[in-house]
Amino acid sequence: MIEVTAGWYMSLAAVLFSIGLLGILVRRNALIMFMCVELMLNAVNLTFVAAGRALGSLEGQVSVFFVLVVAAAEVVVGLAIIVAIFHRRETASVDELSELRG
Amino acid sequence: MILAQVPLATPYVSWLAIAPEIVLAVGAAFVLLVEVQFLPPIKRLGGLAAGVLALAFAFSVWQWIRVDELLSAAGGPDVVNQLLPFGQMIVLDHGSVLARFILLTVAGLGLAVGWQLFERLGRRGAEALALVLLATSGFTLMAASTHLMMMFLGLEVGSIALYILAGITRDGAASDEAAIKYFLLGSVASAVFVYGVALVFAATGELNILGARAFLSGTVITRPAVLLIGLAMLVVGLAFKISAAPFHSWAPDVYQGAPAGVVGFMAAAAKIGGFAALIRVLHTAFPSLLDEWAPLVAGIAALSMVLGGILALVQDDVRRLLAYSGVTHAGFILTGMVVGGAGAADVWFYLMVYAVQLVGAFGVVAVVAGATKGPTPIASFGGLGRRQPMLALSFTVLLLGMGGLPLTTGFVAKFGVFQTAWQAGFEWLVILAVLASVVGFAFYLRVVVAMYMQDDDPAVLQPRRLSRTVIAVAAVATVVFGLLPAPLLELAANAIPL
Amino acid sequence: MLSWLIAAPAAAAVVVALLPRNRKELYLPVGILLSCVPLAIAAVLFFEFTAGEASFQFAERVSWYAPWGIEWNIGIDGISLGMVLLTTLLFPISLAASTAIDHRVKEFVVSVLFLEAGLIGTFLALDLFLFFVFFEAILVPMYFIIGIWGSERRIYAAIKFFLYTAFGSALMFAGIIALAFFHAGQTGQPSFAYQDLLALDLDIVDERLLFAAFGLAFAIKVPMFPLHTWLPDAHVEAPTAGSVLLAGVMLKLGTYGLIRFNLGLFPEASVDAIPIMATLAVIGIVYGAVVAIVQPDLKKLVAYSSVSHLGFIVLGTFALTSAGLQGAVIQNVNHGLTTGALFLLVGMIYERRHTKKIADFGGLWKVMPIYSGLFLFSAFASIGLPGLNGFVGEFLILIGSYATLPVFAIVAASGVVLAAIYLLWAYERVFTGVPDKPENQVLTDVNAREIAIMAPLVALILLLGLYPQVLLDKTSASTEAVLDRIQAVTDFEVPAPGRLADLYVAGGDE
Amino acid sequence: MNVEVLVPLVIVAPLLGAVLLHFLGRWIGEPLAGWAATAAIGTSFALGAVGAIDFLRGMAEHGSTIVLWEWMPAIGASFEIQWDPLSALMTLIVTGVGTLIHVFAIGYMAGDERFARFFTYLNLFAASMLTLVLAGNFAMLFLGWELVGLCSYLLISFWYTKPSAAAAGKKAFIVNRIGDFGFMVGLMLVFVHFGTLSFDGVLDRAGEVLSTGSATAIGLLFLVGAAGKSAQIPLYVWLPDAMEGPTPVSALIHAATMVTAGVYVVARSAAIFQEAPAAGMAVATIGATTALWAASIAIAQTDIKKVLAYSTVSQLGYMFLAVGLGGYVAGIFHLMTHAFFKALLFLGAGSVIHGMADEQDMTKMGGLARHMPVTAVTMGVATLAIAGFPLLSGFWSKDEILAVAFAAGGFASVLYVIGLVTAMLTAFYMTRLWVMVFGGGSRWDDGIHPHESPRVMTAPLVVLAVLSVGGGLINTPFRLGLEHFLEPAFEGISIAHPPEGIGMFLLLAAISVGAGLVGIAMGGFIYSRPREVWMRFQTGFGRLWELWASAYRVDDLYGASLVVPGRKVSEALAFRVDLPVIDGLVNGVGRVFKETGARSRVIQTGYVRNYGAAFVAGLLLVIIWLLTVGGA
Amino acid sequence: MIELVVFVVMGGAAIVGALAVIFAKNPVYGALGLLGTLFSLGVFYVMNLAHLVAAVQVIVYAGAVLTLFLFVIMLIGVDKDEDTAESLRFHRPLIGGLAVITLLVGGGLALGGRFDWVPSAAGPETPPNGTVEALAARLFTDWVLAFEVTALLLTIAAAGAIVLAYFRRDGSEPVE
Repeated sequence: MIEVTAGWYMSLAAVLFSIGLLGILVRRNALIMFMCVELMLNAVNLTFVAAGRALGSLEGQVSVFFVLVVAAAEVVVGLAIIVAIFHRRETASVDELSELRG
Repeated sequence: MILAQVPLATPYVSWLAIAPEIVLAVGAAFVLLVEVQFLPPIKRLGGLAAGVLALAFAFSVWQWIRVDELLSAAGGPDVVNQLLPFGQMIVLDHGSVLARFILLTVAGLGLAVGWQLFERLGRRGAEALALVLLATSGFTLMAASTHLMMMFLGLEVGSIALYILAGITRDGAASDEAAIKYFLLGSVASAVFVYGVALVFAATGELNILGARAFLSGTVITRPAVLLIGLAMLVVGLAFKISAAPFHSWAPDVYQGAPAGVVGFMAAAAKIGGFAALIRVLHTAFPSLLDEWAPLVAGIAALSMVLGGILALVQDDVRRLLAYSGVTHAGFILTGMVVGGAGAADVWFYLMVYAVQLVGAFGVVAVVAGATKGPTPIASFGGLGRRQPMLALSFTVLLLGMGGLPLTTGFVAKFGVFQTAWQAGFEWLVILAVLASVVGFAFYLRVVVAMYMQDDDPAVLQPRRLSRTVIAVAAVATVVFGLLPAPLLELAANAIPL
Repeated sequence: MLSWLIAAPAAAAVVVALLPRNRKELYLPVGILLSCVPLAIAAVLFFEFTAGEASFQFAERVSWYAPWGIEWNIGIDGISLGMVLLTTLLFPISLAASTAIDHRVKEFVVSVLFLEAGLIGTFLALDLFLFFVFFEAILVPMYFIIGIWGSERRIYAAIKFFLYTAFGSALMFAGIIALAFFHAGQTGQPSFAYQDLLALDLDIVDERLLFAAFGLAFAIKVPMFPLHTWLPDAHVEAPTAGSVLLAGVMLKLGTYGLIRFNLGLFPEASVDAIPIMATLAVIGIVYGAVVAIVQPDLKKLVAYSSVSHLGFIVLGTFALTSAGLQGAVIQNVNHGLTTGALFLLVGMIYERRHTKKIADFGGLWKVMPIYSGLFLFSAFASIGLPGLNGFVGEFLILIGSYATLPVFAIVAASGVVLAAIYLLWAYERVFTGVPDKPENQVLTDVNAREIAIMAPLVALILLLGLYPQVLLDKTSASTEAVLDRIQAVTDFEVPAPGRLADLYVAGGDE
Repeated sequence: MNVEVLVPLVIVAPLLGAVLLHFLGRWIGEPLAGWAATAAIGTSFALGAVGAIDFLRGMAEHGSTIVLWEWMPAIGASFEIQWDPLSALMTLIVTGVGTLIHVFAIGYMAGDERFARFFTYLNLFAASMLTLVLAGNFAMLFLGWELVGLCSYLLISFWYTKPSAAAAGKKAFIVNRIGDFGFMVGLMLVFVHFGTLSFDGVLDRAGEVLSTGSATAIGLLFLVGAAGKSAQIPLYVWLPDAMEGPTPVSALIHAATMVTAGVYVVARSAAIFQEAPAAGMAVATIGATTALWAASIAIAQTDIKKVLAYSTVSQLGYMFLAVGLGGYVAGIFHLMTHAFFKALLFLGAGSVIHGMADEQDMTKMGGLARHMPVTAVTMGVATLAIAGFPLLSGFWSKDEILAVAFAAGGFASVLYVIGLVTAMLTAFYMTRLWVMVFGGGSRWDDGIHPHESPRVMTAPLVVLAVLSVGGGLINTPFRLGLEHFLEPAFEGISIAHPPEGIGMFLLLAAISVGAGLVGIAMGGFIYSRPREVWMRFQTGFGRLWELWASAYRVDDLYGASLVVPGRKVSEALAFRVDLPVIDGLVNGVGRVFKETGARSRVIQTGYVRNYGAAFVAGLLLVIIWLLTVGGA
Repeated sequence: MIELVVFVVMGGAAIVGALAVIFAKNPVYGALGLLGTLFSLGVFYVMNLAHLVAAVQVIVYAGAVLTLFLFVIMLIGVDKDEDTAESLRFHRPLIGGLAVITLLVGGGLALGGRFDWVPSAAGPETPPNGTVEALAARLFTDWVLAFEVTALLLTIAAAGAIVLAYFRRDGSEPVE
């Protein structure tokens, strides 16, 4: 009988986090990059919940709430920025925003 | 029924401990509402914001006095509660109050030197003002927090406000680019930070910094991989905020693209918040792992000084130059952290000094940017010594201060962190750092050369008296406290974390 | 009193800065006048100074920031006395020689006066932290003096000057920090006070490293071969006052530092370093002179001659003999006077002809007899003609060095020959013959102001040449103290000056 | 008057004269400035004479040391004056001859626009030379030594608008400096052995302190210095060029006084040389070689002053020969008589040049005796004196030197023979000179009207002629006046003497007189004939004569072997090493930084995902560090 | 046993969804992939007794956030394939290398048994039940300050959205 311990969930979270991080590196659509950030935050949430269960602590679940709020706030601002940029340039590819460099 | 079953232990509420933040938040809301309701001229709102900052500062002074009282008191549970109110989420100690002093000062100076921008923003100026106030409150909370989630929230409050400020003018490609880059990379860094929080939580069962410290000092962790990865992520997330190499790549682009009027504030506030948090994380939570993280911090410091210095050498835009110089400064300040808690005083002094210089310097940049309609190549500072002698002199003092020339605060600050690091046995880092300071002179002098030794740029500058005065004050402070640093040093010496 | 000596020029700078914008004509005269105040203070100091006492006099010591152990710790002894006098003297002179500065006069005067405050501070500072503060701070005014009021390649020269010297001092800074912590390690209290650090007991490896750190800073400042290349650039581009102060005073920081700090604090390492330092010094002497011979530019020629002359000082310092060290100390002053005089003279002709190229001149003696005479006088002082000051220092150094560094002293003596070659050849090309270029025929001889500028230098060159005792009398106790310490701490034997010499000196006194 | 007040005034008088004339010369004007200068040095002579009376009386035998003030006590150097018979004698020669030359110069320099300045320099020279001879320690001696060099420089290039004069002055100083280099190193050795530079401290103890090796080293180094100042091989090349200066200068500095300083130094350092026979022999050898070498050059010169210049070099060689062999009295004796007749010769030459409107080429002279009788007669006397004509001053002094060499035996015998040959050559070229200038028919161009010089110039000639005739009588084998006079100065020194006995004296005298007479006869015989005859005589020597005439091309040799390569080295160092290599390295460091920066810029690509990659890379590094090196 | 099956199935779904996010050329597919992942995580929350969190996850994330995303995708019309040609020369190998290193580090640690996700000694064996009451009790006592701070966040977000994305209808900027 294999018990699914918190470690399993946290390993999964780690994988998801890594995928999200990798996504930032490979994509150039601002929206999708942003989704990757959401993916990473969700991985964090899973970690919190799983760890909280193993530790017998509610703090993990409480933390998830705040991460959620932060994610929501980020979404609002991030999408506003993307919309504002699209308003002027008709693109969501951040590759086209690479004037500043060096 | 349930309430009866679970007697709620009301946390200790200390209004004084969060009075500055309350003032800032209420003030911000007030600014927004007044703007909507009365459409006052932006100048009024600016006055209002200044008043808010002043009031918050006054509360901070009160806090400082109170902390002195509490620390000298006999002790007991009440004192602990007052020092660690709100379920020990935040702390009222010298470090946090000092951070408030600095952040509030920086915000005030930032508003003054960038005032032209707020006027230019028109109706949106109110939002910008509110955001500055809110960002300030976020970073002060971050500095005061003794709880990792609280720290994360403060970080986000501050950072998100800054993302918005970076894109607030909407007047061109550069601003857009700065905003989106700052936002995307900043979000990633935040996610990394909070993942670190989660991992530390998993490894220690504690979100509270003091709790984690207690746990770590009492427990031998046999397989600390999770803890170490968590620590790494915390450090990296904060290293991003303070723009230490190799997590600095956003800084030059954002500094260059964001509206000149707020860059000084942005840069300084993020650095102060980041370092305050770093002190809490490294010095308060993980002193037991000093041997592990000290070389790491030293390595980041070294890379920051070298890479920042070398890249700053070849910049043509003053804002990018200052951004890369900011990377080197992150390195210098980190140098002071390798010793552990005792180095905090030197770090605080450095932050104090550097923040004021940075804001003052960007004030000058803002003046020039106002005349050039945006870009600030070094050549646009040509002949500033003739065109605006006082401004140029102030800028020179500030730049040399950042370079760490003796007789300025910059030197005292550098000396402080260097001697600390030397004491900690990081001689190699100090030697690298002194050499990096010389490289620093090399790029700061390029601007000085332009101002005094090269042909005039044709643009006509119209610095406001306010910003001129504030910049001059920053320069004077740089010299005066460079000669008589004792008061500030003593102030900073209090700020060694609990 | 010493604090006032530092404060006076700084205050003067502030006063000049506050002069109204519409009274441009006042800047320079007021600056000159006010710069005489430190001179007066220094003069009083000189006469009040007790000869034969090795300790620091007029010392002041106030804590600056106690937790770090930094102090406002100043004092004067025989080694710094001459340098302070020279500094205060050269400043009014170089200001008076700056009438050709035609733009941003106020800034110029202010820079110069701040430079003076910094230089005096450097010579007086006994706290190493304070010393470093002054040592670095003076770079800025000098940087501006070269960079704003210099000639064509001024920016290049100014930046090179600043960075090169700042680079040198960077490691010294690390060394200073290290010293303070060695002190903390041994006594529990960090201290930067020279007096305290003398008592340190350093591990030989540490001591060598520290010697290297300090030595590099000073070697660049001196400048010693092969670290000298900033000097010709800086000199050539700097305005007259800049060159005078650079050569006259700033370079002396290097030699002064070597004596005060390297010999004083790291005696054992100093003894170990003798071969290296002496070799570089001697190479500098010969190399500087040889390179000077073919320089096409008068200022460059004088600049390379400085490399050569300062090599003598370093040689004398590391000979570790009574005569050598005395020679080094007094040669510090002498070189300031003679090279200062030469730069002033080059400046005068540059103001008239707007060229410093030797090839552009010829036959000036005919049209400018007094000027030519002054130049010849200064040149011979530089060549080391006995009876003039340059001889006293070099002769003491050479004679003194032979006891411990015979081969080096012999090679160094050839520098004396080379000095005659480059200066007299230049003199021949510039002054003798018939003035065949029309621009040279209409040159006017020196005016009263210029004579007044040169007069004190000429007088001192003669005085120190004929009666150096006026200074040596007050310096010898301090130099002896340095040697005594080295003798006490290391197994180096400072050669006795000879019993007979003592006898005869004593006899001479009666 | 007290000696301690009197003697310092000997120096002060001309010094005051120089200072006075420097500032007021123009105002005083001509010829008063000249007379003032003459008065100054005349006073000096008088004071010196008064001060020397004690020595003549045989009182105050040991002399006295007068300390004026301290100079460099660390090396035992004060301003102190040594007043003993040797310095007294030198003082009298310098001031005596000097006074005469001053007088002469008043006439010679008449009309020069820098008349007063000339006398300033002359007075300054006198003061310097007196400092040299009166110095009480080596440092002060070196002071005078260098100051006379300075004056020499100033006076040679007195007519500085003439490039050759300026170059000659420079050359003189630099060549002298090369000698000084040796002298200075010698002084270093002295100091390191004695701990002082004072004569008292050094010379009294030379015997006990110095080993033979050290003494030899010091002696040889002093020889280098002396060879520079006294124009000996290989450093004599400056002296012929120095003739660019006004003729009174040549007479005073480059014949009578300054160039003898080397001889004086060797004599003064007798105590050291006594410990180092090898060094003494080196001095003698150099002297004898120089004597012959210079004489051979002199015979082929046509410039009247060049002949005299090489003659001076040659005669100085004699003095070196003497002092090198320990014949200090002989050397000093010859120094004195040489001062008389060589000053006379130069002044006479000056008179001729003056009368010939600045013509110096002897081939364009001839038959001047008619026009310039006083000059002709006085120069004739001097010529006979230098040729060693019996009973004239040169006869006594030169014979004594040759006799000393003969008596020394061994290798010195070779030197004796060389001296003898030189004596013959001397007689030959001097006669040649006199005959070419004053004898035969005139060869000068039309438009030149030779005339006798004014009284002010001829009077010194007459006085010197008298001295040249009678000056030798103070030290004859029959009455060793000078030797007795000088003895106190050479206490403890064994002075070399001629062989004892009147017979020996007569024999040696006969030999040398014979040599002289042969020379005189040859010179007179050949050069009184028409020009073609002596031209044929000269061409008979072929290339050799050309070699002599070109002074063995030593200047060219030095130029090609030292000056040109030296300059090449200097240029190479300055433009190929200093700028590109050393400075290039410095700038290279800066460039490396900038270059690195410029290349590093590409990592800041401007692409967010790229920045993200850097971030992740950093994160991984941090993690790996903590997991491996730093932590678990 | 059931937990294992659920873990494997939903875990697989979560990973597939995540991969869809980063590899789907069309943003809409990406958003749907994210939806899948979020939903899977909701299931895990339930299994970990985080009931309230699971509910919020579905309501807030899947309901609000993702809808907003899709809305913006549609609004700005980027619902088309992205150009995937790489313009940076060294970028692909770089991220490839980073991915490999990440795998190596993670795999190495896992195989080496060096992961100890939570200290085994810590915590009671009774997992906390994330009911509304339990969470509320925490939120409004010790966490109350944090809770209040979220107000700041939301204020900022609101103000930011207005400032950044509000454009006058006539297209003219209020300032410039």
